[in-house]
Amino acid sequence: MTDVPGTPGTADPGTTGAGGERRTSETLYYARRNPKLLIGASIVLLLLGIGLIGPLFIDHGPNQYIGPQSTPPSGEYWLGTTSFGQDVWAQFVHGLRSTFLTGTLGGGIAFLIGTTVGFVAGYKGGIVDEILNMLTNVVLVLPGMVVLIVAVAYLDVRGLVVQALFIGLTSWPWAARAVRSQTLSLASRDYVDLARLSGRRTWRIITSELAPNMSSYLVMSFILLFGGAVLIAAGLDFIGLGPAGGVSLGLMLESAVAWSALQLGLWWWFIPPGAGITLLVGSMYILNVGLDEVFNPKLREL
Amino acid sequence: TGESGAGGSGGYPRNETLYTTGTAWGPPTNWNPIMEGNYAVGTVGLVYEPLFLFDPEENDYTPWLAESDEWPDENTHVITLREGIEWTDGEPLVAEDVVTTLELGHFDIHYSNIWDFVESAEATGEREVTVTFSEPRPQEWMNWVANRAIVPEHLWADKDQAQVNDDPNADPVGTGPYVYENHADDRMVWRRNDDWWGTEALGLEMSATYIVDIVNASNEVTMNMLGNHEVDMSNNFLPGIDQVIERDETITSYYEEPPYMRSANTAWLIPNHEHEALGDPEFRRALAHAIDIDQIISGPYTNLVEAADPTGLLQPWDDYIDHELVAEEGFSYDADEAVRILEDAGYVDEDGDGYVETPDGEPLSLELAVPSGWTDWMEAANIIAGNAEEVGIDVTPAFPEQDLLIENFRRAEFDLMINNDRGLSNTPWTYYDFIFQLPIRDEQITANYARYENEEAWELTERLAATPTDDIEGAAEITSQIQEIFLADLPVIPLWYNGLWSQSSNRVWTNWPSEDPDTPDSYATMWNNLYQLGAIYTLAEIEPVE
Amino acid sequence: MLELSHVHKVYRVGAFGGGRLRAVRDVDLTVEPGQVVSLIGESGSGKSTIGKMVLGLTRADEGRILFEGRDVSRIRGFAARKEYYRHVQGVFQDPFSSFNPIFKADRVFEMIRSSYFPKVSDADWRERVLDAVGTVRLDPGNVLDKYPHQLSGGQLQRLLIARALLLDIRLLVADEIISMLDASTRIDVLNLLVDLKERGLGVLFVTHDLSLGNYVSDRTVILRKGAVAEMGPTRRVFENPLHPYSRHLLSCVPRMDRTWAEVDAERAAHPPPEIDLPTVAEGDFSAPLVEVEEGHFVGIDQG
Amino acid sequence: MTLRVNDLKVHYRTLRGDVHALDGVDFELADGEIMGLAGESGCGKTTLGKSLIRLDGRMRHVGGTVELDGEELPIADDRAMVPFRYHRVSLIPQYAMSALNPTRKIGRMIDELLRSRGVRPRKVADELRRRLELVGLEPDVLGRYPIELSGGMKQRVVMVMSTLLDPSLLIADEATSALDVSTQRSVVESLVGFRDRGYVKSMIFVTHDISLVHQMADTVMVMYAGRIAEKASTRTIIEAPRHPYTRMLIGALPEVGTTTSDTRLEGIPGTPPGLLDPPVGCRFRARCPLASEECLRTPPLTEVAPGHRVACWKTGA
Amino acid sequence: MWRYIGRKLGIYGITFVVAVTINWMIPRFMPGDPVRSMLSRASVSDPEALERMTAYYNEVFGLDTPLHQQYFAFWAGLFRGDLGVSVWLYPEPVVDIILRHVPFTLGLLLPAIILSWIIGNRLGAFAARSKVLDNTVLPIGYILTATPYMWLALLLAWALGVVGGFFPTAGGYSFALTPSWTWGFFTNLVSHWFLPFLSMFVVALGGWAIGMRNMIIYELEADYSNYLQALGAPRRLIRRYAFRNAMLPQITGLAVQLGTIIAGALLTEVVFNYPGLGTLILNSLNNNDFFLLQGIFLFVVVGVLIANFIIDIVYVLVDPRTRVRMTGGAS
Ligand SMILES: Nc1ncnc2c1ncn2[C@@H]1O[C@H](COP(=O)(O)OP(=O)(O)OP(=O)(O)O)[C@@H](O)[C@H]1O
Ligand SMILES: Nc1ncnc2c1ncn2[C@@H]1O[C@H](COP(=O)(O)OP(=O)(O)OP(=O)(O)O)[C@@H](O)[C@H]1O
Ligand SMILES: [Mg+2]
Ligand SMILES: [Mg+2]
Repeated sequence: MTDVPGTPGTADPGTTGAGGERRTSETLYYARRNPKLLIGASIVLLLLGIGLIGPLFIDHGPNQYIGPQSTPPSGEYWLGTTSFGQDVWAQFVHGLRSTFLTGTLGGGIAFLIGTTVGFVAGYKGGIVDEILNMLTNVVLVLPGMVVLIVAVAYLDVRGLVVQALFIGLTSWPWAARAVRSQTLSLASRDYVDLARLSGRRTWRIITSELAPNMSSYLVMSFILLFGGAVLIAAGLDFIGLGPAGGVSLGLMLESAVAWSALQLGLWWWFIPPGAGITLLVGSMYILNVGLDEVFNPKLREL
Repeated sequence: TGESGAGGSGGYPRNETLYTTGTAWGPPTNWNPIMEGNYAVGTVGLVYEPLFLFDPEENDYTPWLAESDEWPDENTHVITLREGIEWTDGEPLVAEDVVTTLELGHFDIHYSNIWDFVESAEATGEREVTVTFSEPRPQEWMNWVANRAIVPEHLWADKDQAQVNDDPNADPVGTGPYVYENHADDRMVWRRNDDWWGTEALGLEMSATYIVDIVNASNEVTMNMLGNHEVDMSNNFLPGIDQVIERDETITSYYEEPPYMRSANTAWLIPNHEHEALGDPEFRRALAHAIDIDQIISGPYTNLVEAADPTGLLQPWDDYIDHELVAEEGFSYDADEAVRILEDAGYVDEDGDGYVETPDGEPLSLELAVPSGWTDWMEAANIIAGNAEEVGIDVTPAFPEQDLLIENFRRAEFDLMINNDRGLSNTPWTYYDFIFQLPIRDEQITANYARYENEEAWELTERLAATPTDDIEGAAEITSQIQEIFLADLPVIPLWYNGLWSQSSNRVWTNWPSEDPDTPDSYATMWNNLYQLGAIYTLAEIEPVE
Repeated sequence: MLELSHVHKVYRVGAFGGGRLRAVRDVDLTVEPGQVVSLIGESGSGKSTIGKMVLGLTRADEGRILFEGRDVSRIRGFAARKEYYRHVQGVFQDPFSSFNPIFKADRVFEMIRSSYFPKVSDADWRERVLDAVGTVRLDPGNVLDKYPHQLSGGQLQRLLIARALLLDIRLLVADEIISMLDASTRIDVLNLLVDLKERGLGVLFVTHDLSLGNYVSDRTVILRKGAVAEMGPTRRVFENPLHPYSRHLLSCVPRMDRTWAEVDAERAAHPPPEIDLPTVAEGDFSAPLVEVEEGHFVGIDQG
Repeated sequence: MTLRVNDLKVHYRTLRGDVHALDGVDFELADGEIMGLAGESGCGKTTLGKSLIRLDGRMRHVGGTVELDGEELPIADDRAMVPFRYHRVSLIPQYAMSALNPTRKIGRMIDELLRSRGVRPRKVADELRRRLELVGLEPDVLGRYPIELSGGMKQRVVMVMSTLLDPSLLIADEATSALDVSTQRSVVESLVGFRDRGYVKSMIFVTHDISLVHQMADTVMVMYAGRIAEKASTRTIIEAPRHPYTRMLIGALPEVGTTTSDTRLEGIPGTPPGLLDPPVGCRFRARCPLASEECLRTPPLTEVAPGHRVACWKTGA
Repeated sequence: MWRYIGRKLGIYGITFVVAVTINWMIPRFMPGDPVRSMLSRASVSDPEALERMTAYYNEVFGLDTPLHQQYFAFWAGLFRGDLGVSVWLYPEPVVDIILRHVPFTLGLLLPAIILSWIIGNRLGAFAARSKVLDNTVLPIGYILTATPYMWLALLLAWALGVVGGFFPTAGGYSFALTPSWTWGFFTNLVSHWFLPFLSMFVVALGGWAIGMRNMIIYELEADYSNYLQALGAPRRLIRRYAFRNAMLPQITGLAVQLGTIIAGALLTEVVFNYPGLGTLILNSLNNNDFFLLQGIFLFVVVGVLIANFIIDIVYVLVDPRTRVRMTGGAS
C-alpha cells in the first residue's frame, strides 16, 4: 500500500510558480476552483471532524453493551447495534478517531524516516547516498505486510502506537526514493550552494532551503503514506493483529465478520467500517490529485 | 498417501458422504494415536478404539474392544477382549496389544503418569489382560481405559521413543469403523471399514461411506458452507447460529430453543492465589458475586450457553452435586452483596479513585487475561471487567497470545484468567484434580493454575480417585465434602458451561441427536475424546435423506 | 593568492557509478589579487568543477588548492569552512536559481548576517546593506523587499555580488555570471567585475564566451576536456593563439567585424605557425604545460 | 513574398488578465530571406514563432492576419492549420534536445511522423540520407535512440527532420543557444546551406545573439516588449541602427579584442515594461535617453529607407 | 549490462541476507517458546516427562545450541533447501508444506497482477482521453484502490457467492474432489479461484489506471509531444508515444507495488479460506509455528526478489535510455 495512486507527478517542484506571494495567491485561486481538491478535502475534514468531535457527544464507551441487540439503524442508534447491543455509530466514531491516529502516526513516522533518508541521501550524495540507497532498496523489496505480520505476531503488547510504529518503519522507502530524487534536482540549484557559502549547516539547508521548496510534494507524500498506513493497519486488524482492546475501523470489520454479521444480515455492522476506510483513503487520494493539479502548473486547466 | 478411490473423478457421492467441520484446527499431518493433540481428529475413535466407552447419560461404561472386566481386588483389574476383532491388516486383536499400549507409557508420552500407580500389565490369556496397581486409583485408571486407544503390538512393540513421538503413522492400522482414505491441507477423508467388528458384535452400521472432515475455516466461511448445506455438521461455535436455527428449518441443534447446545466444559475464572487480594477467599467471593453471567450469556453467546452451577460441575454429573449445600452456600450475581463483602473484608475506596484498595491501603488493580483471538472470551472478559468496576474492583482485560498466556499462568504470572482445560469425562475427579492438585510446583502444567493450597481438599480428591467407579453414592459423599470447601473458599469461580457446539444440516443426513425422544441422544460432536463418550453412535444413527 | 597545482577531479558516472570521468585533469593556475582570470572552455570542459573546488563545494581528488597559503581541500570542520567563506565567495550562472523562489530576495543578506554578523545592530546592518547595494549600482528602493521573480536577472546577479561584498572577500569565483543575462544588462555586471578588480580582489571568471572573457580579464585559461590547453595573458592568447584548439575556438566565435568566411579566408592566407605540443603517454593523466613565450603556456594535444 | 504578417496580436490568458505578448506586429519576409529575430528576453520572440505554426492552449489570437505565399494561415483554428504544418511551415524548437521521443529509434520516429502526414517514407528516404550527410551525420543515426546522440547531433537531426518536406517557412527558435561555439557554427552554416539549396524558402531565426545573426541573416528584426522596434538588413542594423534601443543594444556588445582598458561599454539601464498592462505610447520610453512628449503616442513602424523600418519618433522619417 | 545485472544482484543479495537475518532473529528474540506451545497442546501432565520432551524437541529444532551456531545452521539449512520442521504440522518439513501452498498463491497473484496491470494501464490511458471519461474513471479508480482488500472480498463473497450462488466462497477446490487431471476438476478449481482473483484484480486495477492516467498526462505535455503537434502529427500518434513512454514508469511501479499486492493476496486468501500462503501465514501465526512462518517469509522474499529482478531486466530491455546508459553509449 504504497505508491502509485496519485503519486506526485514528475514535474519539478522547484519550478512550480515563480515565487512567494504570487504563488500563494495563484495556488489559492486554483485551489478554490479545483473540485477534486474541494470534494476530497471536505470529505476528509468531515470524517476528521466526526472522529474528533463525535466521541464527545457519545457518553457511553464504544464497546459497552447499551442497547437492544442487532437492531437496524434508527433515530436512537444511528448505525444500529451489534449483536451484543453495542452502538455501531459510537464504534464508528471512535474507530475513525483511531484510524486517523494510526494514519497520522504511521504515516508520520514513515514520512519522517522517508524524508530524512531522502534528504540526506540526495543532499549528501556519495557514499552516504550509496548506503542509504541500499537501505532503501532493501526495505523496499521486503514485502511490508509480511514483515509486519511476522514482527507484530511476536509482540508482547499490541497497541495502536506500536502498530503505527511498525507500519511506519516498513512503509517509508518509496517516499525516501521520491524525496531523494527531488532533492537531487533541488540540490543542484544554486541557492543551495549559496546557502553553503553563507555558512549554513547541512540540516539548516535541508530544513530551510530544500524542504520549503518541496512542501507541496511533501504534503502529497504524507497523504499517500497516511492512506497506506490506514489500509495496512486495517489489514492487520482484520487478521487479528490489531491493537488489543482498542477500537478501530479494521477491528470493527474483524469483529463484524467474527460475529457473522454478514450471514445474519447485519449490514449496518460491516458496511460502515469498510466504507469509512474506503471513503477516507479514497478522498485522500482524490485530494492528492487535486493538490497535484493546483501545485503543478502543467496540470492546471483554465 | 493419496491413491484416490472414489474421489478421483466424480468425487465422493453426496448422499454417501458426511461432511463435518469444527474439530480440526490444522491440516491433518499425522495419524499417530499416541501424539495426543496432533493426530488427525478421528484417528482415535474412528480408526483406533478404546477398551470401553463411557456413557455419560447412564454414568456407566460400555464394553467396546473389551468384552467384560472384573476387579478381583481393588489392586487388580482384569479385562477380557472381544473375540474376533481384527486389525485392518488382518491380524487379530490380542491381549498383548493392550499390554504394549500401556507399556508405551514408559516412554515420555502424555500418559506416562499412569505408571505412577500401575504396577504391571500382563497378558494372562490370549484375550485377557491383568493390570495390577501399586495404589488403587480406579477413577483415574478408568479414565485411561475409557479414553486411550489400543495400538497393535505387532506394529508398535519395536518402536523407540522417537518413533512413538514423531512417526506420523501415515498408514494407520486400527480396528475401528473407518479407515484412512485421503487427505489434503483443508480436509481429512475417511472411508468406511466394511469389515468392522461392531456391525456384527454391536449391531451398529455406519451410515456414511465417506466422512470428509473439513479443517476449520473462519466462522464466516463455516456459516456460509452450513447455509449452503455444503457441510452436514459443524462443531464450531458460530455466533448467531441461534438465529439461523430459528430461521432455517433444515439447520438443527440438540435443543430447539436456548441454550440450543449441550454443555461440554466449564469456563472458570481462575485467580492467582499468590496474589495478595486474590488469595483472600472473601475477595474471591465478592468477585464471584459481582459477575453478571447473564450479561455474558445473552451478549457474546446470544444464549447459546448456560450459566454454570456454583459447583461448576456439568449436568451429567448432577448426581455428584450436593444441591442442598448449593442452595445454602452457593453464590449468584448480586452487586450489592459483593460490595458488602468487600467492605466487611476491608476493601474500600479510601483515595476516591473509584476503586477499592487492599485492607493495607495499597491500590489494587488486576489484569484479566484471555487468549488473543478468542473473541467470545474476549468479550466476556470485557464484561467481567465492567462488572468488577461496578463494585469498585479495578480489572483490566488483557489479550496476550495464547502460548504466552499458557507460559505465564504456568509460572503464576497472571492475576485473573479464564480457563476450561478440563471437560466432560467419565468422572468429576478430573475436575477436582484440576482444582485442588498438590503439591504446587514451580510450574503448574496441567492443574491447579490458581495455586490453591488446601491439603484437606486434595486428600478428599485422592480419596475420590480411589473410589470404585460403580460406587456413585460413596463418591457423592466425598464430592459433597469437597463442595463444602469449594463453596466456602471459591478457589476458582465457575462462570458458564461452554457448549458442545453442534449444528447440523438435515438436507442430506437426518435423524440427528436432539431432545426429541424419537431421535438419538448421543453426542453429535466429533471433537477428540467425544467418540469415546458415545459420539460414535451418532455416525451409525444418522440416516440419509431419500 | 589562489594557486591550483596538479588538481584532478574524477566523477563517478553511469547508471551505477561504474564509469569514471576525469572532469579536471592536472590543472595548474594562479589568481593574484587585483587580477581577473578567465576560465574559458566548451560545455563540459570542467570550468564549473574548478570553480566548485575552489569554493570548497566539491573536493579535489588530487593536487592542492592553496588560498593564501592554506590548502583549501584540507579544510576540515564547519567553523574553518565558514571562516574560509568570509574571504572567498562565489556567484553563479543562473541568477534565478540562486535565489530561493519562496523567500524574498534580500534573504541572501540576512543569511550572511545571521552567520557572520549576529551581533551587528539592525540599523548598522541596514547601513551596510545599502552601502553594498549602492556599490553594485542598484537602487535600494527598487530591489529590497522584493521576491526574486519581481527582479530582473541583472538585478539579481548584482544583488549576489553585493551579498559577497558584505563580507571581507578577497577572491570571487564568478561562474558564468552573465550567460543567462540579456545583452543589455550583461555589460553592467561585467563592468562591476572590473570595479572589483580595481578594489584589489582576485576574480576567477568562468565563461564560455570568448569575447566576454577577453573584455574583462587579465589572464585567460582555455580548458579542454578538463586539461589546460592554453594559458597566458589575455591579449597574447587572443592575438596569438598557439594551441590548435584555441585557434579553432576563436575561428568559430561569431564576430561583429568579420564573418566566418572572412576569418577562414584570413587563416588560409596566413596559416599560423605549427607549435610543438607536449604529449603524454596513454594512461598517464598528467597534463604538462610548455611555456612558449613569457607567461604564455600551451598544454597537451588531446586530439 | 513568402510571409506577410499584418498587425498580429496574440495574448496569453492568465489569471490576472491578458499578457499582450504580441501587440500589433507587422512585417514581411521575402523568398530566400533569413531573418534574425532579436530582442530582450520576454519581448515576444517565441510567441511570434509559435503563432505562425501552433498556438498553445493559453494563447489567444486577438487580431491580425498571417499570409504565407499569398494564402492566409488560419492560425486561430488548430484543425485548419494542420495541413499547413510541416508541409508549409515548420519549426526547430528551442527544446530540440528533448524534442525526440526518447524511446523510439530516430528513423522509426521519422517514418511514423511522415506516414501520419500522408507522405510515404520510402519516397523521401534517399533525400533524408542525403540531408543527414549534408549536416555531417552518418545515416546510421536513424538506427539510434536520441539518448545515444550528443546535443549537437540531436539538434541537427531535428533540423533535418523539420525541413524534410521543404517548407516555405522555417522557424528556428534559439536553435543554437545551447550549443558550443564550434557546433553552433556548423549548425548555423548548415541552416544557411539549406536555404541556399532551397530546402526551405525562408527562415526566421530567433536568437539573443546579435553577432550570430550577423553571421547568417540577411535581415534583422529587433523586437521590444511585444512590438517591432526596427527591421533592416543585417549590415544596416549593425552599422547604422536608427532606433535608440537597437543602438544601445549594439553598443553593449563587446567585440573579440575589446577590453576594459580600451573602452568601457555601457548597458541599457532599466528593465522592459511588463506586458500584462503595457504602457501607452512608445514602450521603450522609460529607458530611452531621447524620450520626449511625442513618445507618449505609439510610434508607427515607418520605412526610413528601402527595407529599413523603424518605430520611433526620433528617427524622423 | 552485466555490470548492471551484477550490481542489482548484489542489492538483492544483501536484501536477502537482511531478510534472512531479520527472519531468523524475530522469533528468537521475541517472547513465546514454540516448543512449549507445541507441548502445551499435547497436554503432557507429568512435569519430568515435560522437561525431557522439551529438551528432546529443543534438540530436534536445534534450539539448544548457542545463538551464533543456530544462525549458521540456519544458513546451512537454507542452502540445503532445508527450512526445518513445522511445529504446528509436526513432523512435516516446512518446505513441503509451503510448496503445497505456493501454486495456489501464484495462481491468484500472477493473473491478478498481470491482467490488472495490462487492463489498468489501458483504462488509464483511455481515461486521459477526455474530460468526461477522466471524471468518471478517475474517482472510481481511486475508490477502488482505497478499498481494503478484505472488505471488497467479503462483499464479493457475499454478493456473488452466498446470495447469488454463482461461485463457491471457500477453499481451493471442492471438498468432494481430489486433485486430478480432469476437466471436471479443472473447472471446479477455476470456479473456486474466480472470486479471490476478482477481488484482487479489481483493487489493483484502480491503482494502475490512476497511475497510467497521471503519467500519460505528463507525457502528453512533454516536449516531444509538443514538437509533434507543431508538425501536425495526429493525436493518435502522439497518444501512442505517450502511452508507450508512460508504460515505463509503470513497470517500475510494478516492482514497488508488489509488496502491496502480496499483502492483498494474503488478506483475500484469508477471506476465501483459499489454501495459499496467506491462509498458511495466518495459521502458522495462530499456532505460533515460527519455523513455518519463517519459511513462508523467506519464500515470499525470494519470490519478490525474483520478481523484482525480472522487472529490472524487462525494464532494461524495453527502455532504451537505461539500456544505452548501461552499455555506455555516446552523449
Ligand atoms: N556531480 C557530477 N557527477 C558526475 N559528473 C559530473 C558532475 N558534475 C559535473 N560532471 C561532469 O564533469 C564534466 C565537467 O563539468 P563542468 O560542470 O565542470 O563543466 P563546465 O565546463 O562548467 O560546463 P558548462 O559550460 O556546461 O557549465 C562534465 O562532463 C560533467 O558532465
Ligand atoms: N504561458 C504563458 N502564460 C503567460 N504569459 C506568458 C506565457 N508564455 C510567455 N508569456 C509572456 O509573454 C511574453 C513573451 O514571451 P516569449 O516567450 O515570446 O518571449 P521571448 O522573447 O521568446 O523570450 P526569451 O528570449 O526568454 O525566450 C513574456 O512577457 C512572457 O512573460
Ligand atoms: Mg559550468
Ligand atoms: Mg523564447
